[in-house]
Amino acid sequence: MATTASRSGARTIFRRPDSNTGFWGWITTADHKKIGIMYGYTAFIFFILGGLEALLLRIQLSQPDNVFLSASEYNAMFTMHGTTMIFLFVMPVSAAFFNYLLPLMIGARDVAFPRMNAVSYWIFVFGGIFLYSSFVFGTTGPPVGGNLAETASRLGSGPNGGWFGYAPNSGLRFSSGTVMDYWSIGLQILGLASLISSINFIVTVFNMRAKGMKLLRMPVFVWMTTVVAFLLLFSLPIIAVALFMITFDRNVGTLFFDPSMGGDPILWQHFFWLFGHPEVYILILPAMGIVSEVLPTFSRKPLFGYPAVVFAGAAIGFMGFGVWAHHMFASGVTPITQAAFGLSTMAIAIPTGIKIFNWIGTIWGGKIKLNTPMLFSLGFVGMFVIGGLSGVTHSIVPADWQQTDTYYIVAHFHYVLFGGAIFGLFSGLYYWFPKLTGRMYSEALGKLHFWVFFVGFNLTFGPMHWLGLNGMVRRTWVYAEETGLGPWNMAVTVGAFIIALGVLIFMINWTWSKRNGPIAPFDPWDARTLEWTLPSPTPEYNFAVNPVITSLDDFWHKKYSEDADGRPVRRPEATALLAEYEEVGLNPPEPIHLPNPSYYPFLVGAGMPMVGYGLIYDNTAWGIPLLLLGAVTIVGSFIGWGVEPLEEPHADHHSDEPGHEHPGTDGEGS
Amino acid sequence: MTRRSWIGIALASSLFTACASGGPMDSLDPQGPIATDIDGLFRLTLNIATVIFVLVTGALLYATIRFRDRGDRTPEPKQVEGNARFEVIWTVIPVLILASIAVPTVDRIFKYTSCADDALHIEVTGHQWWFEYNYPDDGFSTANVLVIPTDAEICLDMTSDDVIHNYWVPKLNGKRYLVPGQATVLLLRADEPGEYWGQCAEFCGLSHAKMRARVIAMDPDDYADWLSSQQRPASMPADGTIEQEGMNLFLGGQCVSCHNISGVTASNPALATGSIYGPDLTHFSSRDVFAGATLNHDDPGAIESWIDNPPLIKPGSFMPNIDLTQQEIEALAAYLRSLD
Amino acid sequence: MAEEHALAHPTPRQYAQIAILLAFLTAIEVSLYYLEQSIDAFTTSVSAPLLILLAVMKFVIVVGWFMHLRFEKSLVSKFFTTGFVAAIVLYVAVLFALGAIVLT
Amino acid sequence: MSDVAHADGHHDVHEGTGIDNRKLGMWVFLSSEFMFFGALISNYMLFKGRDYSAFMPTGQSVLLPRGLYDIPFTSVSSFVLLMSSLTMVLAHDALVSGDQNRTRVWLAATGMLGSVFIGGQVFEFTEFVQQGMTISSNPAASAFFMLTGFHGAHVFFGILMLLSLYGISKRQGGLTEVQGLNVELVGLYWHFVDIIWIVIFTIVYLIP
Ligand code: HEA
Ligand code: HEA
Ligand code: HEC
Ligand code: CUA
Ligand SMILES: [Cu+2]
Repeated sequence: MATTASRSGARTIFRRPDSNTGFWGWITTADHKKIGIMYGYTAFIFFILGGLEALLLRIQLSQPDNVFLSASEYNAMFTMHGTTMIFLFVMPVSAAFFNYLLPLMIGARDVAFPRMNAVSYWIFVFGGIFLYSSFVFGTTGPPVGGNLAETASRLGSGPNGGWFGYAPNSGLRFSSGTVMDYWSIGLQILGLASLISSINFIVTVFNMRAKGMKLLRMPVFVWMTTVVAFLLLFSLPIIAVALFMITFDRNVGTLFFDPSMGGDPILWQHFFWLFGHPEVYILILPAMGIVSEVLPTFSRKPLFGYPAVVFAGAAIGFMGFGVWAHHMFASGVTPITQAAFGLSTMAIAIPTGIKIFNWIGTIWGGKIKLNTPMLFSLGFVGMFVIGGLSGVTHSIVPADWQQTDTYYIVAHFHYVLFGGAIFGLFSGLYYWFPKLTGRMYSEALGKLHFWVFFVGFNLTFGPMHWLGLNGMVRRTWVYAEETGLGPWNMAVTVGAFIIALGVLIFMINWTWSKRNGPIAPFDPWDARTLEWTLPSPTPEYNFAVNPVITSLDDFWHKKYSEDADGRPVRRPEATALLAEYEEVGLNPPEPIHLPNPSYYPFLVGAGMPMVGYGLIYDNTAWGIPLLLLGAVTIVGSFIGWGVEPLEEPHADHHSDEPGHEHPGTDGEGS
Repeated sequence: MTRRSWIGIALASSLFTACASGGPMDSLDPQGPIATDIDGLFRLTLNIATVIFVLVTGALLYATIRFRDRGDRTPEPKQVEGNARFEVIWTVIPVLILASIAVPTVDRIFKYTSCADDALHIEVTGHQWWFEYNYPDDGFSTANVLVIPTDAEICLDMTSDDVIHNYWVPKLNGKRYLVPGQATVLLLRADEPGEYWGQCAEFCGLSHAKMRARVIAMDPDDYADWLSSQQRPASMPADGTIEQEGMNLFLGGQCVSCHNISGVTASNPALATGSIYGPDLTHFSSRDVFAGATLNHDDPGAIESWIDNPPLIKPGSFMPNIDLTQQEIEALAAYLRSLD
Repeated sequence: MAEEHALAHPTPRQYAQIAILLAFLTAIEVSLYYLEQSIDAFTTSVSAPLLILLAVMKFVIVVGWFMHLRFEKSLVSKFFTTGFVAAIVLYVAVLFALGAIVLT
Repeated sequence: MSDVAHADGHHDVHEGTGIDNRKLGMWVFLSSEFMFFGALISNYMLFKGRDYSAFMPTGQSVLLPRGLYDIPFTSVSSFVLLMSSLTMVLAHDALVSGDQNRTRVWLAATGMLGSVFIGGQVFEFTEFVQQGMTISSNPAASAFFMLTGFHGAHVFFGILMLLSLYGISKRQGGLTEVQGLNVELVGLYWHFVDIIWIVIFTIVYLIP
């Protein structure tokens, strides 16, 4: 169906790929939905990897003085577990949601820069592969002057400095192999991908909204996307500089973090956390956006206090830049700094509380359907509160002197990251599954998944509070039997395997339902936002006719009016309206021009690892040539792309006609 | 809320604090005034947090159950879009709660980040992966086991020789980094004589897990005895004993390039140049644990297996495997045991 | 393009005048530097604020006229100033926390 | 820029800002560049004030960037960069008034001035290295080279973009309207790099 409507452009001398067919179709696509789906699957693969790493960690810790993993293996596992979960799972899976949903929710046919979007994705993929290739090519060793009893196995040859890579431990003297180069350059590449998409999303939100969609009529998910994009925009440059500094320290001979030459290792911590704390809100806000969509839908009520929720989200983002030093309370920063950051950290509880209370206000008095997405969203609220409150206990600075670097912290951030972000994201995966696949998932398996997750999650991370307060220190591959921590650690390990079972249930549900689930109607949840006016799965052109919006939750108000009591009454014309949406949605009245596929984004991404390897191996014969090859690939692709029009020629001539064109996308340049 | 439910909440929060495990690293079982004070602050916060948690999840569960969709029996809900009064209430109440815990927090920060004038100063240097202690007033150096008098404020002047470490003795105080090239301080104070466990808490490379510590608090009298015992030079083995053989091996081999034994080794060259060096062994066997407080002196064969292959016990260790013969190991171990 | 904004863009001649002004400001900056170097009474604490003031003036002129920010929609200047102000505030805070800036 | 034409637009399909996507994107990007250069500048600010004599091998003195500056030289190259902003804005102005030839001339002039600036920087760097201050001398030197180096890299990319615009214009005999926007975008970028230098020149060079 998409072909008839979208591919009307004439061929040019360039033989351009056609995104509708097979393998190359995926490689070359510039369709935000396909890119979103690829983001999702890629991120999920990394989730499995990060999860397997976690399981190895847990097996090692299941009893005191265990010998399942060696020290180097354990260090690589927790570093890559944290790095993977954050940079290769939660961020990209959030990007998957942004990509797929943002244009649909604001009534656009694509993002502002469709090919830039593909570039982001391919840079991310190649960045991830590059990072993981450390397990194949990377080398580790003892610190200079130290000794190993045996050389590290392949499993132990991943980056091993912790996800925050504290200097000077991550410097050349104390991490003499190449693995920390893989880490710093890999993260640099991944950051570039996120920076590009953040610009893309900001411009999309500001320029591509459907007629009538004023800023305060945007769905909360879109708002949270916007806040996240700004957080990325302002925090990524900081980590970029910090990573450059560590890379140069390691490879060029700068001295920023080398205390033996007057460098300052605490500077790294400031720069890292100046990025790292906004980063944790980058991880949670998308999930908060999802929850803000799911709760109203399944309560059949509008979001309570929409402006307050939006404002609180923005406030969280804003304040998130002012609390970074709470990760450094034990570092010996001055008491004034400690007090200031303790107070600012506490203050973040206020806007977060506003969100929590408004969510409860939303379900209060509703008509609550406990479908799988709703269960996950409710689980989110409950579990996030636990994690948030333990966060507040960290902000009590003297108490944090006891807590920091223990499993009490590990408990905190898994409650907010797993109980928060992951529960929210799974809620979204179930919620939009019908829109994505055109079929319904199995509700029974979905609920089973939730309960297995819920039990496993609390068994895994609940006891960690206790372990931490009892003296279990983070990032230790063994602990002494006398500490008496063995039994609880065993419980945690069992919990982790229960979580794994939950993940398996999810995978079964997903793959089975995608093929065999009942066909989904296009508005299965009687939902409120624009994407549900589209056929399932969404056609390539999204909107057959550009929508016009007149209110917040426009779709809902088209279906329902209110009686004198303020209770919704289905409009008599609603059924006909839905039928019309379906009819029009599948048969666009006029041809629609869409961005054409292109090889160049893929090539840009492919050039990145070449540059990375070139930098790491610049002392070998092939290092510099490879680096140059990579640079030429990237620059060449951009030039090729600059010459290749976004859409087939003549497309821009339609731009004056109503219902056709994205202003500004027509000539997307370099 | 009734009085009884308040008690219930207090009990619930105590569930995980009150029944302290009694483990040696239990931060919920403070043994000194500083740790106790911090613990009180933590428990206060925890109780408040528990109340908030019970209220919030209570409301969540109540709403979920009460307003469940029961088919046609449940009417369509009123479309409430918000309520300004509620917004104000649930903004202001958290502000007040937070303000009330902010005050003691700030107070304690300033109280515990600088040392009193009359504090006893001990220098701590972090090494991958052991702690070195210097008693500047008494002119000796020891490792792994920190000995302090009870009822006195101890001021640890800390720095690191290589990467960032983090000194933590949960029962006496929270943590503080040891930063290369910078100075930090940590206060310790113990009420009762006893042995307290510690551990380096910041990831510091391969053997971070095996960078542990002990603090032994002594009555002031015992402490004075201990001080004078540490100031003597090392005991000399009698002629012809296996200990003397060990001493000769020590002096003739590589050991002496990294370790100091006062009265036996000449001044340690490595110490002067600041290159890698190991713990001072003058009174080695007066310390019940060694090798980053991971090995116990009393365990048979512990010393032997350490000098046989240190990197096997502590991956990455700066003390190499010197390929000693069994005989040499035994002689060295015997000598080390005699260093009381 | 011209209908984007009410204010008219400068003419090439005016651009040249702006550039001369910028060059002039730079000349003052450099002379301030030499004054500071050669006259004892003229300390850093006197010259530094002046130099910063001059830099801000040049900055504003280039952004406002050469980058046409004056003529742009206010949203753009909001983005741009946010970035600028955020950078200054945050990095001053970092320097403060690192002890490189001391309040006296 | 059809979207702009319908700014009053009852039949415009978007609730946008009325600013072209690419232009908005460039502004957004530039606002994030402040964070990038801010980090580099504060890095230099941190390290320039410290004393490194304790870390020097005995007998050697510390070579700091501020001890080696050649202020007249740097003033001239700052002036050159400042004037390149003028030529850049003239290029854009020429394009708006439809004079393709003059556009090319000014584009080329801008690129040339930029190259002179970079040449000056290369000269300055080699001079410093010859006097003994390398990137590994002390953290202040590292920070100096990193800051000015990244600024130089930005100028370099700007020159690349100017050159490709020049090349396209030369080949086609002029720039189309869509490509014309690119002149404006490169201009924004170029001026931005210039204002960053204004800050660097003052904070790094002139204030001791
Ligand atoms: C999704 C990610 C996420 C989120 C949302 C948060 C949210 C918060 N975090 Fe967390 N944090 C992490 C991820 C996250 N964190 C990670 C990954 C680390 C470890 C990094 C590492 O070292 O590896 C960390 C570490 C960390 C530390 C450092 C600990 C240490 O290492 O010593 C601190 C210290 O203050 C902290 C505090 C907080 C606070 C106060 C919040 C607040 O935003 C929470 C606010 C929420 C609530 C408070 C609950 C709801 C509110 C109410 C019901 C209102 C009423 C409440 C009150 C009046 C209190 N976090
Ligand atoms: C979003 C982030 C996220 C998520 C989801 C998780 C998930 C998990 N984490 Fe997390 N963790 C971090 C972020 C996260 N973590 C971070 C940032 C750190 C700090 C790192 C550092 O210190 O540097 C950390 C550290 C950390 C530690 C501390 C390590 C240490 O300090 O020594 C531990 C220990 O138990 C742990 C455990 C777990 C477990 C058991 C899970 C589980 O929930 C995982 C569940 C998933 C699975 C089990 C995968 C399912 C797999 C299958 C079903 C297999 C099937 C396969 C096929 C069919 C092919 N994590
Ligand atoms: C290259 C330096 C080096 C050499 C040579 C060396 N050591 Fe060590 N030694 C160390 C270091 C470093 C440690 C601390 C290791 C740790 O705890 O992680 C140490 C620790 C020890 C300890 C434990 C001390 C304590 O209190 O924890 C003993 C005992 C010891 N060494 C004995 C020896 C003997 C005997 C020899 C010679 C056969 C020797 N060392 C050779 C560097 C060295
Ligand atoms: Cu030292 Cu961990
Ligand atoms: Cu944080």
